[in-house]
Amino acid sequence: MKRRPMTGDHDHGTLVIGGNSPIGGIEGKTLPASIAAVIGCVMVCLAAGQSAAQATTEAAATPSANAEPVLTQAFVVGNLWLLVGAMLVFVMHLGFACLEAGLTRARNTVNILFKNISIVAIGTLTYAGVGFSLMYGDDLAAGWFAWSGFGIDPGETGQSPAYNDNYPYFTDFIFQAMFAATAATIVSGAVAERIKLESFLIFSTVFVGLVYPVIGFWKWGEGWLDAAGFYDFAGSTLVHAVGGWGALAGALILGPRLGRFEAGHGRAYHGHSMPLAAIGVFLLWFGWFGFNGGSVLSADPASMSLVFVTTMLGACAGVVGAVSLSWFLFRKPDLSMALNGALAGLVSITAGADSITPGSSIIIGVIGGCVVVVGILSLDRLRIDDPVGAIPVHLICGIWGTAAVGIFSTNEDHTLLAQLLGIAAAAALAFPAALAIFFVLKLTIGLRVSPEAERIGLDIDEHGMEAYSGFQIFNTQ
Amino acid sequence: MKRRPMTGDHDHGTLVIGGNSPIGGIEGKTLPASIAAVIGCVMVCLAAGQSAAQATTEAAATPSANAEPVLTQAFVVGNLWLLVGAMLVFVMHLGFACLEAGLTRARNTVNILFKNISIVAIGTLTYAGVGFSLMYGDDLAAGWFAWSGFGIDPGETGQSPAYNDNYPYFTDFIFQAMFAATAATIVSGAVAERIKLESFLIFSTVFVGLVYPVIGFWKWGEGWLDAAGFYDFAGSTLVHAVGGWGALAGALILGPRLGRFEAGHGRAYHGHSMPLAAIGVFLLWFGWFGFNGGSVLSADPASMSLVFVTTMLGACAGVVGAVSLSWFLFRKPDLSMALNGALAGLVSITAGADSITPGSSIIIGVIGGCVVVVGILSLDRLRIDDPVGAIPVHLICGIWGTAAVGIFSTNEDHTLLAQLLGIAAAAALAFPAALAIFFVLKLTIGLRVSPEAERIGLDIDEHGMEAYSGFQIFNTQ
Amino acid sequence: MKRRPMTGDHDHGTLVIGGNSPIGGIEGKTLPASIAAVIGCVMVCLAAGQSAAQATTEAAATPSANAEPVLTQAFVVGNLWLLVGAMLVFVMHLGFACLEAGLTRARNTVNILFKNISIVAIGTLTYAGVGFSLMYGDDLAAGWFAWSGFGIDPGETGQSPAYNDNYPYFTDFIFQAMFAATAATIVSGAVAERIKLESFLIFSTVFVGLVYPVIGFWKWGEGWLDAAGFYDFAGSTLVHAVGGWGALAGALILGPRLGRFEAGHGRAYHGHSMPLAAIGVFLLWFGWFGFNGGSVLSADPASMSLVFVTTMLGACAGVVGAVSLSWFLFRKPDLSMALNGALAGLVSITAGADSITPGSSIIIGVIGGCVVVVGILSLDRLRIDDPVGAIPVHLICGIWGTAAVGIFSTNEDHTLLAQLLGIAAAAALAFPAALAIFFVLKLTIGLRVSPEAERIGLDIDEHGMEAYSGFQIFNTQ
Amino acid sequence: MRLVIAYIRPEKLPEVKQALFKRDVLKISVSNALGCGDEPTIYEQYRGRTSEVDLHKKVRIEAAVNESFVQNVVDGIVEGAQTGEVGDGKIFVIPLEDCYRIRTGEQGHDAIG
Amino acid sequence: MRLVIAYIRPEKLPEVKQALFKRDVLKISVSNALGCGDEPTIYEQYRGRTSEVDLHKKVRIEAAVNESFVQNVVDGIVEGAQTGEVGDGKIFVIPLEDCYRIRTGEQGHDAIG
Amino acid sequence: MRLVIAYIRPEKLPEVKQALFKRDVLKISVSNALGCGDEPTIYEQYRGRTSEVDLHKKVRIEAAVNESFVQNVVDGIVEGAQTGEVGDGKIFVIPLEDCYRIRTGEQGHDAIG
Ligand SMILES: Nc1ncnc2c1ncn2[C@@H]1O[C@H](COP(=O)(O)OP(=O)(O)O)[C@@H](O)[C@H]1O
Ligand SMILES: Nc1ncnc2c1ncn2[C@@H]1O[C@H](COP(=O)(O)OP(=O)(O)O)[C@@H](O)[C@H]1O
Ligand SMILES: Nc1ncnc2c1ncn2[C@@H]1O[C@H](COP(=O)(O)OP(=O)(O)O)[C@@H](O)[C@H]1O
Repeated sequence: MKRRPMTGDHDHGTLVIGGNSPIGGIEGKTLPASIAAVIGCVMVCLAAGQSAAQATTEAAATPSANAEPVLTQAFVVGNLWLLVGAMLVFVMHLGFACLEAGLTRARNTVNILFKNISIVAIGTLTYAGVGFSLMYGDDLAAGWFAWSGFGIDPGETGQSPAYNDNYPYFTDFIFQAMFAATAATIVSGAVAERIKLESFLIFSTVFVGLVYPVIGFWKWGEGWLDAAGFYDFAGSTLVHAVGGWGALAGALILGPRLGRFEAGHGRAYHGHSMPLAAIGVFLLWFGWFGFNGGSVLSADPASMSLVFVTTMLGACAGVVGAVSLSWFLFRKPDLSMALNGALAGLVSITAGADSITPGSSIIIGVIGGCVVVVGILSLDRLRIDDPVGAIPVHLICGIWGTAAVGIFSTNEDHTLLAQLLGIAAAAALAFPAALAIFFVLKLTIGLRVSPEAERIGLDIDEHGMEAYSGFQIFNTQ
Repeated sequence: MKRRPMTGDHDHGTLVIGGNSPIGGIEGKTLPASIAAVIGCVMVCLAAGQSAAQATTEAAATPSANAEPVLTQAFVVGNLWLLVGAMLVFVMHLGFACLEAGLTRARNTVNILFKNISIVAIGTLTYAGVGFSLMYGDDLAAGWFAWSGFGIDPGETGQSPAYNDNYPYFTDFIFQAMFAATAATIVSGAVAERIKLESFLIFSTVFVGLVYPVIGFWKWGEGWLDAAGFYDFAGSTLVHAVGGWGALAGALILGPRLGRFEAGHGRAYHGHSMPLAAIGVFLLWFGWFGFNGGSVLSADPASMSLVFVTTMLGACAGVVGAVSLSWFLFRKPDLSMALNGALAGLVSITAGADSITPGSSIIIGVIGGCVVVVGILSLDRLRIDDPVGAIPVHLICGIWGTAAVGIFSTNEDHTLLAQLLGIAAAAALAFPAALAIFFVLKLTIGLRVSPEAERIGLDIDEHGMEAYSGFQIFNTQ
Repeated sequence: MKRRPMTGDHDHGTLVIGGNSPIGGIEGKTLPASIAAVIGCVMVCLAAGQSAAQATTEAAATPSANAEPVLTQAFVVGNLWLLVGAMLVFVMHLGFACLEAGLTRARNTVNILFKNISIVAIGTLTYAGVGFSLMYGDDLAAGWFAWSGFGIDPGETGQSPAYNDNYPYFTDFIFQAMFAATAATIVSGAVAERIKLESFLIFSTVFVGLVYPVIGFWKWGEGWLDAAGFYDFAGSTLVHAVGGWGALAGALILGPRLGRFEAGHGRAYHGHSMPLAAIGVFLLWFGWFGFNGGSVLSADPASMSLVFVTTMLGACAGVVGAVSLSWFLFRKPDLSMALNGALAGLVSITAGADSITPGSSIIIGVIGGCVVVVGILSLDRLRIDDPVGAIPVHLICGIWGTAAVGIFSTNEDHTLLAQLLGIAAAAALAFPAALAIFFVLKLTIGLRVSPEAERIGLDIDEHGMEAYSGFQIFNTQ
Repeated sequence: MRLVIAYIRPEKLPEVKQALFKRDVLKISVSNALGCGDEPTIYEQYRGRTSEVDLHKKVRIEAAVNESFVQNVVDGIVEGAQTGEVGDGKIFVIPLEDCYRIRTGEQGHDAIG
Repeated sequence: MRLVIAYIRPEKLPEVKQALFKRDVLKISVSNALGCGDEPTIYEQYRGRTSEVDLHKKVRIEAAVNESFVQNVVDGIVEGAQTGEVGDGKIFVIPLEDCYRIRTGEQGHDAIG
Repeated sequence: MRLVIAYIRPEKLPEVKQALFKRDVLKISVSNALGCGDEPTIYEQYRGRTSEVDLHKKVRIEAAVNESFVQNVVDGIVEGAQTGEVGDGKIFVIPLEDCYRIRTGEQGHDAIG
């Protein structure tokens, strides 16, 4: 099953340059200019003014003018479901924000929230500017690299069933764009409480804009990995492991939070709000129905319903696995493990949600839940500091879930070998690339805040603001 | 109108045993084993390994292989709506978690969150293992008891319109499964701040796995209550009152929280976070559109839209009723009453949401809102301690809503007598069963935490964790 | 494109009076009576009892009896999408509640939550009672005023495609009703922390019941503004600016919070919970997909997908604009500005979401984001105290977004002149009307709480309840 | 005059207040504190790591009284706060040199009550 | 040396700080407290139950000063915190035997400022 | 007997506790405070407005000890809390007249430890 089966002979590249398409389109230069504006804080109005002129000149035809040859059921219902799915994936960003904030200390909460809302904004704009083109553009190098020009443009037929039987061009874009920002958000959790805000924003922009879409193209854009028989239904590898590699790179280069592994055996820094963390996990779980369910890329009842069942059972089994193992190991039922277990189950099930049986989904989830507990303990022992468990959840379970397709899939075309190839390929680009970006940032504008800032908290230091004004909070950890 | 009109001649029982169905299916022994693992903390890996072998051998055909004879509009759109509805019901679990946490004291918050996420996981798995079969299986005893073997299995035609005009088998299952866990969550609120975690988890498993589905079968599985003309559209009785009876049983056997009714007139234990409680109620309200709307079991525009209107008006009227009465009685506008009022309206409207007029829905809601205020006051007088008002909201309003169908329904087939019969039948099984389970637990592993644990809070005592690390909180209540 | 293209010749007015319609309907007198009950705390049971009798007598036919001539795809899928959209708009109320609570001080949180849940209830009931009739009733005065009797009534054909190709009557109502309460909620933020609860509730009732629907009728009810060529896709003016005018009127008449502009340059009163505020904004953003997407009023894939893209890009650009400008001006990345920026982008894009290119949506959003920062600073300088930024976000960006349609629309029928006319017309009714209502309230029951109440907080003073019981909170601001 | 400071178990505050009121000690100030004493260490769990918590939640009471009332205050606190278990807390008595009522500017013995 | 302890209304803290700064009292410590005095009881409502709350929110100020400054501190606090209504609070003056500055280890009068 | 009160940086609490335990000072009480001293003002930003925050987060420690232990306590706190930067805090020593152990009713020197 292809991620994005294009049925129309949509010529992506040329139209953007031409710019005379009926449905607007973003001019090549407009968007990156806007993004540069964010990062450098410059010239927003200038860029806006300039392209305002361009935009009005090309505003000739009504958007939905000739987009209705015949609206098949698949097209109308598929489109509805994918847009609902896109919204659900959007909610996951709130989930991430809550989870990360909840599992870190109160004095860094504003910083985390700021990072999360910024990532959504920057990630989406960057993806519109270059990512979508890199991921689903024209194959320029034998399945290794794609490009169709800057910006998004549906062309003549993009908004009709000629583009795809199940959804129009813009739906395709928005669904993919919601996914893209996720990869950067995953990194956010692992580097929390010590990374410089600017450095993180730049990292995210580059990671979402360049690294994520290139790897995505290899498989979902029908590149070489797809040809090699690799299967990743909704992104255990392409989204979660890629983000996880970024998280690992960040955690390694930054080093642990001040005092985390000092004084012999080190200290646990307790998250400041378990309700916030729980809200985050429930919302992520909720959004995951769109993440996985939407990845059916149509409203086919049989597939959709199977995906819902495997996703739900996987998550439940993840909770059971993580709770059982951690209760057994620590003699206490640890809420943070239950929460991570749910996510572990979800990440694990993501690669094969449409091609395994419900029974297998339970097994995959339970193992995922156990894996995450072991992962958290191991990272601790290795003195890699990951405040929210992003690496065990997204990287390790992402790998496990991808491999599990090779073991449990009911589709004979899926082989463990191809799965391992995909895992390795993603690792081979994502990890070094993330390391490289972080390293360049470290050498230039610096990656880590001062120890002083870490002590008083990034909220006061970077934002001059407290998350809970007036509340008496012990700042001793 | 039947809850689950099966149009195909789907032979549920035999296929599971055979296990050679094209769409996997969970082996009978796999699932209960996993659940046992949770409860006893044992042998997860063992069970997983064993059934992994089984699962792979039977992984022959692709899930969506022969599931597409012709996709009618009713099937595709109905399926989409039911799956969206299932997600919405899922969100209700977050709503419950927030509401319960918000209305109790800060030192028991981790415990409540842990219970809520565990219930979702255990409830769903249990329902997959035995509940669905008990509730919608083959009638074995003249409408009193059903069974179709362990696990879920769509069989040959389950994923096609041959199963049902409006949705496939897995959609049916997931929608019902989301409902099931709700019944246990209702109990959670009433027994909060003093029940032992293990005891509660075991209670939930048994209650969701055995009690709830058997009663559900009587009506929605087309058992004897259905034949007797009882009507319960989306579960005022089958879900809410059943959960409410469990809540009452729990509150009675456990007794009130330490000091709650001491010192003459007793004390109010204020909930620790009104924003959390409000988030909970809004999310429950939001999810209720899926709970009631999804119970149309198709995407029929006339029914769906009526249900949305009655649900919304009922909830609004519930707020108005509860606010008016409590403002009048206490001379102060009480937020916790407004919140409970919304839920009261929703529970009250649930039984007849599709068969009353919008005007009636307002009346039912207003009365529901008043009932809940009186209910809370009465329980207080009776010295039954229900921290979040689960009994007034779910039990009393559940009964009121069910009875209201007999009064306000526009369908002549609905009679007050049949409604009262249904109410009594549910009570006759749910209440004694819940009492029995709690009693056995009390005699064996114990039901209530030690007074010491109650004083320092279950979070520290049972989980060794604080919900709001670092925050200065007065622990004097 | 008309907001509510009625294809059936639905005779709204007469049926209500007749009251013998098959699908119940609310009797004229029932509903306002209920609402009066809220406000005056009287006679709830009386009203309920009386109309219960009426309702049962007319309960003859089943709701969905003859409502199924033939269910076209547009009708079934359109209905589904609009109902989902309605739910999403419902979630926005939770978003508003969280945002307002988060950006104000902890001692007024209960009050804010109470206002928000009450508004939803009262607003919806009022809209059912009179609003819908005023907004989409029969034109009685050349496009200036409409009326079709009290209550809602689908009539004979309202629930069939004869009413509208894309949705039945009740769907139409519920979608519109969810919008209506929004206008009052916007006011809530600007008058927070100092307005009397009763006064606010009365204001909201009148504003949602009378002012909002009359202005709405002018355009969406196909009144004179519609005829004049004014375009407002989803309500930058009709919802947001109207609410914003109410907010401005309230803020002006009430004056600033105690001490806000005293002592020379005044003080900032920090919001008490940034996580709550962030949750609010993310939920508003989420709900906005229903607000804008649902306003397509069908499930047309081309339109829907364009609206999703422009809405998302507009919001993202709003964040970028507000962050860039505020970072540049204040040298610190201000989270509250990022949050307001997202809303600014969303409000700005709302008027033209279906008729601009994605490129334009970015420009509109960036400018909206900058506008909101300048707006907040300007209000501060003018000593108008708006605790949550409701005026810059909803009024100023609402105006900007409406005007932007005249500049960027791809539809030649949209002219800047007509847009300005619409902006002025809405202002000309909404602002004086809001001023008048507030003024009458000030003269009668009083508008502002006592300074003492403001000091100890409305939670204790008006509700006798704390939002965070037990938490140690400095009350010095 | 004396300033009496006491650390008690949080849940005993209502009883202590009652016991003091019974003895006509009507004015006290209360704050939140953490205490480290002989009580057994609590072990907190977080993501697989155990932390030892030796700071227990306490409530701190301050009451300024005339000499003649000191015994009353001490008795009241002991009555209300005693459980007999380790961790009941301490009472400290400190000399108080002067006292002012902010509302009136009164000073000394008159201001204390 | 003396240790001056004062309980004031929370909302008066900014004024008190200003009044103290005007008098060259630049070093103070502040904490959150609840006070029980003559103020009218607040009635809290929760789910139909009324609770009497006699603990009012206060702010506690501590300032260590040399003898000669005591009057300054008292005057500053009274100026900043007085409203004339019941509940304005109290000031307590306690003998201070010794004082150390942690940063330098300085002791006595030099360490206090 | 003496009551030693100290204000320290919050993040130094673990070190101070350790330093005190080393010196056999096992019983202390801790609370949260804000301090105003010589530390540079923090500027907070909120919606375009800058506020000057001169109250810094501190932790307040109270330890009642016999005379012979005072130096121990002071040394321990200084050892644990000193960074050499402005804002390290102060230690105040106050005469303690009497002391009671609530659990047993013991009084005086015996009750203190
Ligand atoms: N010497 C002291 N200095 C300051 N606080 C003390 C002192 N001794 C006891 N406390 C306070 O009293 C609380 C109870 O003391 P603890 O020794 O545990 O109880 P008990 O007196 O019953 O043996 C401690 O947690 C601490 O807050
Ligand atoms: N004797 C006392 N001991 C401790 N705190 C006191 C004492 N008297 C007053 N207070 C504090 O001062 C606050 C105000 O006291 P109150 O008697 O209400 O005001 P007023 O002095 O204006 O009559 C109280 O809430 C309490 O915190
Ligand atoms: N005279 C005093 N009275 C009360 N508290 C004081 C006094 N002097 C210092 N403090 C407390 O000690 C903290 C540190 O004091 P500061 O003067 O900034 O440091 P340093 O002693 O290093 O110069 C202050 O924030 C305050 O809490």
